[in-house]
Amino acid sequence: MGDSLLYFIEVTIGGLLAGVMYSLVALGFVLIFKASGIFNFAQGVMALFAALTLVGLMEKLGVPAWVAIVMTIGVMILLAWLIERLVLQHLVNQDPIILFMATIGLAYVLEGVGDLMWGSDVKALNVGLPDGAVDWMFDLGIYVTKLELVAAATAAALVAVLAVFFQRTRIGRALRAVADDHQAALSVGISLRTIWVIVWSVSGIVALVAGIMWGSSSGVQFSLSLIALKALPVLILGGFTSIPGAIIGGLIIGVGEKWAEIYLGDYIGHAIENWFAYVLALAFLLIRPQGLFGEKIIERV
Amino acid sequence: MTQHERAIGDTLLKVDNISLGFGGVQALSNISFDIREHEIRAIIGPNGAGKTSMLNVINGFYHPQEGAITFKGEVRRAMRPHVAAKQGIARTFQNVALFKGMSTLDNIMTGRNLRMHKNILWQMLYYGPARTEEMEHRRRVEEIIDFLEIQAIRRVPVGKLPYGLQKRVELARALAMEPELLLLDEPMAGMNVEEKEDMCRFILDVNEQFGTTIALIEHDMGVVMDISDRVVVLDYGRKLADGTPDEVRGNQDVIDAYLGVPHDEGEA
Amino acid sequence: MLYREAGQFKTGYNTDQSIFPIRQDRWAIALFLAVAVVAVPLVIDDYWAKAVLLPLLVYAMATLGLNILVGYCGQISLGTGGFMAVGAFASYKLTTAFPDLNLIIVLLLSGCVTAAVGVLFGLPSLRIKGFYLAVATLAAQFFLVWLFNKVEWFYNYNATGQITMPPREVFGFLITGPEATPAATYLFALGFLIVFGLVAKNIVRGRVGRMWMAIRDMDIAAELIGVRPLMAKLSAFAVSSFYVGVAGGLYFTVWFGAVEVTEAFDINQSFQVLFMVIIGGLGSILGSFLGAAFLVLMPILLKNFMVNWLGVAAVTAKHVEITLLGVLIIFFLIVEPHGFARLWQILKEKLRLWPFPY
Amino acid sequence: MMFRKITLAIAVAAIAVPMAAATAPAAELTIPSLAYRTGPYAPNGIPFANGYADYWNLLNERDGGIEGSKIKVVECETAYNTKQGVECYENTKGEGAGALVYQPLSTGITYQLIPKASSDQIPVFSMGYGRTSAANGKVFDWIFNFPATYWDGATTIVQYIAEQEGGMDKLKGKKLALVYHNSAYGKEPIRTLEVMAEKFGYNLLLLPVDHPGQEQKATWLQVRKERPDWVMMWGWGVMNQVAVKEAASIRYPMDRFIGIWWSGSENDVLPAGDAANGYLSAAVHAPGADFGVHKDIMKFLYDKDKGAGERDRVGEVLYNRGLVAAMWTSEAIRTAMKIHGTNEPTAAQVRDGFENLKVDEARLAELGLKGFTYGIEISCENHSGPGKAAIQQWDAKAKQWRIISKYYDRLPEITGPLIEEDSAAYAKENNITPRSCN
Repeated sequence: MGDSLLYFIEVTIGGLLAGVMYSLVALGFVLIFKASGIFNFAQGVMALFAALTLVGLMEKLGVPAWVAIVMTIGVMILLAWLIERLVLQHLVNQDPIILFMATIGLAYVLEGVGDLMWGSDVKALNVGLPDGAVDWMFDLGIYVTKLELVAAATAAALVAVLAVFFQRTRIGRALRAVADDHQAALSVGISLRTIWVIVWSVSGIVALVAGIMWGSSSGVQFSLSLIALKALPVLILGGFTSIPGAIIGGLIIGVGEKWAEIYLGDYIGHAIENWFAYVLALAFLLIRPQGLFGEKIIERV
Repeated sequence: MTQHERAIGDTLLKVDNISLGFGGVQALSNISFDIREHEIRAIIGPNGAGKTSMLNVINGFYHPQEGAITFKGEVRRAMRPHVAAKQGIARTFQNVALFKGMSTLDNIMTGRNLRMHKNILWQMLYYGPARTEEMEHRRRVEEIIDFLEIQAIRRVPVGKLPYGLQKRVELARALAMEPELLLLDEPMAGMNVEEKEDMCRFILDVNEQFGTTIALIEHDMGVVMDISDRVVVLDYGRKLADGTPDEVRGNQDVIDAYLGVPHDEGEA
Repeated sequence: MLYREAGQFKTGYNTDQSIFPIRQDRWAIALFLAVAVVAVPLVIDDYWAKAVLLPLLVYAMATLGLNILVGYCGQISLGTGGFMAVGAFASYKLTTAFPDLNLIIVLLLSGCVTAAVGVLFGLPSLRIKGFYLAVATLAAQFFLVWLFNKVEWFYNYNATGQITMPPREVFGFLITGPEATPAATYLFALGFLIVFGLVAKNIVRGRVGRMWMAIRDMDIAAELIGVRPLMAKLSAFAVSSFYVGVAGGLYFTVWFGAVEVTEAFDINQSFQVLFMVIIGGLGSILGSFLGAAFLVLMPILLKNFMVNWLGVAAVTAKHVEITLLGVLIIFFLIVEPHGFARLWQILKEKLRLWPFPY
Repeated sequence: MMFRKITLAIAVAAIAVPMAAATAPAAELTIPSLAYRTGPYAPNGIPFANGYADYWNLLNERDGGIEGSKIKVVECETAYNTKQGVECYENTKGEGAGALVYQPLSTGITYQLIPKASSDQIPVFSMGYGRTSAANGKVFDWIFNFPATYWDGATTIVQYIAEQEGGMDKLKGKKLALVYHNSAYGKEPIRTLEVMAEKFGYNLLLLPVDHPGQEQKATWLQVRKERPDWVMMWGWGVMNQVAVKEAASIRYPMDRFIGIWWSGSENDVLPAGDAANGYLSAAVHAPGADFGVHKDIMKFLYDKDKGAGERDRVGEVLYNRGLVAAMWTSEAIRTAMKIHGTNEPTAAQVRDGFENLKVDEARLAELGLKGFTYGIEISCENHSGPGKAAIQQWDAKAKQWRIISKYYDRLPEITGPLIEEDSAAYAKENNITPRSCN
């Protein structure tokens, strides 16, 4: 029985770490939704675009990884500026669903441009992240990959940085204000447009982090953009507006779907991870319609 | 002008010891009053007195923790709003709650919803029974449109109408339900003098011509005293006074409650 | 000057309530239908049928269905692909189990089956709203596709889970299978679309349509005037899913003839149909057709234009096509966020006054 | 108004172009190439399309076409999407004097074209993919899936495993896992493997992976728990890369992990780096650019800047797959020319060419492909050829695939009845009367 307990621990840890990977993608969604109420369909493609740019820069210019990363961050900020300039600015005060549609258009553009610029071959991404199983844990009988640990640490660091950014900086406070009330934000003295550029830049950088993690594990290629689908159940579970929600939601989804696949799979069939994640999120929603950490929806007349 | 030439009938709705709280806040405590057939009943009180909450309880949107409501002899504490609608209670809202994407006509037609019975299969066909029914109700709605003098805006999406007209369309929609009890939540808020006069006239006409019982919340004391038969005064969720406008006007508690509380239009 | 309604008087509520109150509109639509029903079948070939017109008709049908749910009732769904799969597999099971059953009945029954499934997955909408609901409907998408891939009964236990439509005749004309003529398949699908386009219009302009729109615009107020949210939302899910199911059935029976569920009905279908709804115009029957037309025709147009006219390499053309499609979507949203239906309306308003705008 | 009319005119014209093109007379051989250089599977589609294009261009540049008839390759982008594939098919089938043969490449498009192309009388060459039971030429007149089907692949892989274990009888009690793409393609080998499990007594563990397959944690945790003796894989796209990486991470011995021929290209192993060393896959042809034909391709195409892809990627596994597909197709066309005595064969005649196709070792040598693959012979009833496959292994140091086994014959006693059964079911459902082949 000791074996099955050990296996259970292994599955659980595996699920938690997979969940962290989902959270990394979900974070980008949350940032934008929180500050502007936009459901950014392009988040997955942004991760792909960032990773493609990173690999492209490393290959074409032959610069070291860290230089390429800094340059890619620059590209993502430029992208955020362009998006605000060319798209969002013209769609202020539109219905959420219209903005959602606009981000779909954006996803097409990024996909097309990314391919045109860097080609659609699969590219190995190597920024020096470790690979393979963690040795001492493996000897204990628990399989955990180093990359996932790095991802978990990165996610933790990212959340800490974001927390400091939101709590301690003037811009961060303005961002929180804008989430609550657009008028209030204006009174802080920062224009809405600046705020949008900032928030899209930040989520572009988050997309880059997600792109690096996922790209390191599977190579950079079009499929990378599909990781967005993994982040959606995390989003509804954690609430569209909550950063801790994205993390906790990710962990719950990760563990839940792994448990389901491994322990339920034998009874109802395998490859149930995908829909199980959604059903799990749905079940949570039925109890809390605003998600785990979302703001309560108060109805009045 | 306080006396109308219609017979005030028996009790239509009776509110017994209603208490309603949200978390720690007590919105209504132990409220009792009644509304009689064909009368115009005003509910007044300073901001936060619980007037809107009271209406919400009556038409089932809020569920009180204690007390009972008797409507047409039937006793209940809580019900779903659509059941209240079915029993003949219609309502307008403090902040207009029209269906913004629909035209004036469609908004009012929606008010006929409960009185239309042809099912979706007939509707798919359209020609035949569904159309006959639709035309029947359209005729009725056109009467209301004529009555409220909003013919010109029939086809306009209500979101594009000025506020005063929206309020009128909302009244039309409530009237289309042919309710026995009409709840009006600040029907004149945000209106200019002229619009107010029109609205007053409409309310009185509705009351007279259709014999509809009306309960209304209003801040404009002049209006309230002019058109209502009886007034109930709330403050901080409690009932302060209840009686004819004259009685209420002389009530010391009411005077105290209103002293230093400036009239604040638009909010309750 | 040609497009004037002066001198056309409405003599009753009947004429006032008709779909095309303006005479010129009626002529235009009659002409359009005549071309679609009579002229097109005379010149149609395989390419036009399989690559242009059938996709257009099938997607228009699905868009119509989704627009009822999203545009009229305000409930966002991303389960369209899954519901189309239900329609497709229902028609497959029905037509293989009862080979003599008329294909029209098969498709209608498939629609009904899908409606039932739609109602089931619509239940959460009573509690969940907005984007939360949208993402929650993805549960339906993923679950249904998994189910049809997993349970062998659905694909009659063949080796791969792939379903193929056997040849079927309707009124003596071969409609399905590879030997069916393009004109026959086209007319069959067109018939469905005309009938159900009309039915959709009838529903949305009547009591039920108003009920849905009331829920969409302000659900609380709707309930306070006697609309039951349960009935309104579930009926919207049912009707919408019926359409989507029939569209899925047509997709399988007359357009593709053979599908594999994981690819044919994947999540992209759900997104695609939602795009069509939004870009065409939420809450507009005409918009549903325009949206479907735009997203079906635009890529083909761009591709043929670039590859055949400009001589761009197929792959570059594809990348440019994707980019341009995105740019166009954003462009049209900026020009008119309420979709093509609104653009069309504005154009008509202008035309009504032309050439004397004052 | 004017603007709308113009747009409309452009719209009609642009869509109508393929129709106009259909009427243009041409003396060329039209070969459509349904390529997928975009979308989630683009990394695999690109080298195949390049190999396919390069071989046809080589024939044009070096030999002036086939028996004097120039070849016109019409590339159409499908993005591996069935809808676009159908559009491409309908768009290109009337091109020139009519398309001669289709290589649909995706499972979905293949299934789509099976009834369609049969009715249009255009042969479909689904080389080593698509519907396995199309091997039965009596039912599927127009479909060819040589040199080997997925079921052949399954039997050859099991034979290799048996050989490593020390004989077919040693399979008893062994545990074999199949990690597969949860789609029609991935499910193909299951029945064959089940029948063999019954016959040879091994245990079969089925582990589906949903598209796209970026996250396979659960799958490989199960592999860790069940500890199968061998893992087979029917994967595609990103799923392959992740699987190879995960297998390496759980330290599953890579030389006991065998992919089908679509799970064994450079793309699948390169992202995993050194960890992928030793990974195996089935193969129906050799990797590498050391053959005569590759030298010609360099000389006639890449040296003159006429190559379809990048020079250093000539000879990749999937490049060679495209090349061999073009080679067999061109030989079929040549055969058709011989049979019917024309240098402008129709699609129907090309089908006869396929049914009488014989490319033996000697002919391979003439084509500059000595040892590149095995000899094949197609007949009226057998459309799947000899169904042989070898095993190749990845050498991470040299970054090269190497064939490490002989070409195993399929086990006809296993696949035969299954093909019979499945094609009969198809024939019944679609009212097809199997033709006689005598």
